[in-house]
Amino acid sequence: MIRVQREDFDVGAEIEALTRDNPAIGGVASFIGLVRDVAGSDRVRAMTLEHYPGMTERQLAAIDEEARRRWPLDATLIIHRFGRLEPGDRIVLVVTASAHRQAALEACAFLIDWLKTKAPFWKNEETPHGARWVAARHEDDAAAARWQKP
Amino acid sequence: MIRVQREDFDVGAEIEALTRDNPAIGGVASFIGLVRDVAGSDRVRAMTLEHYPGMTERQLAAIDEEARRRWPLDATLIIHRFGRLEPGDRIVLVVTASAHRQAALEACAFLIDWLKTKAPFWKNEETPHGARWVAARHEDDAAAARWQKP
Amino acid sequence: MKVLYFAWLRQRVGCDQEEVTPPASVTTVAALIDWLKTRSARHAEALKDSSVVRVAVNQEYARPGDSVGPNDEIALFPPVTGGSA
Amino acid sequence: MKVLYFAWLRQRVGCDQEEVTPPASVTTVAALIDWLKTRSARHAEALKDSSVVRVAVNQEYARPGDSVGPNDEIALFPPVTGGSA
Repeated sequence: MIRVQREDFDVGAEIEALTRDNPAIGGVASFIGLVRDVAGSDRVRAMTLEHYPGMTERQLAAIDEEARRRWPLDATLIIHRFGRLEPGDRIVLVVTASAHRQAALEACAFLIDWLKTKAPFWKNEETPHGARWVAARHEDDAAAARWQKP
Repeated sequence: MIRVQREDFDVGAEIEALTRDNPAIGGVASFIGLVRDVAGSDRVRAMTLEHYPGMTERQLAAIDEEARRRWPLDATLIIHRFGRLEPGDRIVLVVTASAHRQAALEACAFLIDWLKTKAPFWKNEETPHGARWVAARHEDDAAAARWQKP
Repeated sequence: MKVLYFAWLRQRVGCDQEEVTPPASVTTVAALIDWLKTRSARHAEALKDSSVVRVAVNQEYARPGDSVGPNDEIALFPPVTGGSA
Repeated sequence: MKVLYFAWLRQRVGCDQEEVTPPASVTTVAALIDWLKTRSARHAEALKDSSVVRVAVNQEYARPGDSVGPNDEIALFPPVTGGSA
């Protein structure tokens, strides 16, 4: 399941709703991304996440489908927020559920690595030096490339 | 933080309590283990988790310390239940928080793999053929061995 | 043809989206970007370094050689930076 | 010396824990297990396959050659099976 929204989400309730009434699930992995108060050596007062409505949902659905192709998953959830967020605020939630823990853990890492390089979101940080766009990091491409099939 | 308890836990509240007021945290990985309703080809009505009080806490604390040595973690939590549990019930929760997602994800996988081979818990399943002790699986040793340093 | 801009490309070009009608000879992503650069000094400046310009055609990632047509929705944006730290 | 049993080892031996006083010659984990086997037919049966018996001395994992003494807490149990699927 895919959701792109301005509103915050309730992690416990989302996980519960995703796994309830499916006693075949043995493991649930999740990842929550939070806004940090520093970027390099600068304080971050807030950030605004811009996105490309339509393409975002399409890319997240494609990433989700790819994970379900690679691992035997009983349930998946990706929620990504947009708009203005402050340090400590939740940005993204990825949840994967499977009969076995390894599938859940790997698929969760895969989803978060891939959405970081594929989902059309851009972060604009408010720092003491003014607002600036966050640059993509080479490490993120490398993290996503781990999942490339040979 | 380590907890061994008979009672259930609230995943959302635990994660919130662990990460609140630390805006240096950028990523929170978690894993929840649930009781499945099947084991091999048999239905499982319930299972009872026996443990070794004292040694359990000691081993979980050692595993937690090892994770903190290997990755830059801001917070960790391991909760493992004992007693009688039914399909769908939560067994274990592992949460790791770090400035960066990779450290959180890897440490979470490490903790769940290691506690499976190190923490003194034993599962007794109630099946239509009677009660039986779950046998350790070779795959679990292999999963834990991935984290062995050369 | 509709062209959308995001993030700093949007700010540098100075618009969210525009309806454009390139000449019939513009049939690829690369040709479209070259043509867009001729529209204004701001376009030229914003699009000068193609290594930091990503392109989507009808909401799917596209490469320089991919084709574009009059009814397509083209988006130009910098490398994405969603997710978490 | 206190000896604890867990899981099916506890069931086969027929007791949770017992206070034992092995002869002074019993100074290692391996020697202790051999001596425990002589206590009853149930002990002998429960401990016959040492490949599925794990040992902790004072709540730390121990190996056959590790030493044991009169004030130690020794635990015998099968391979652990906690965590999740």
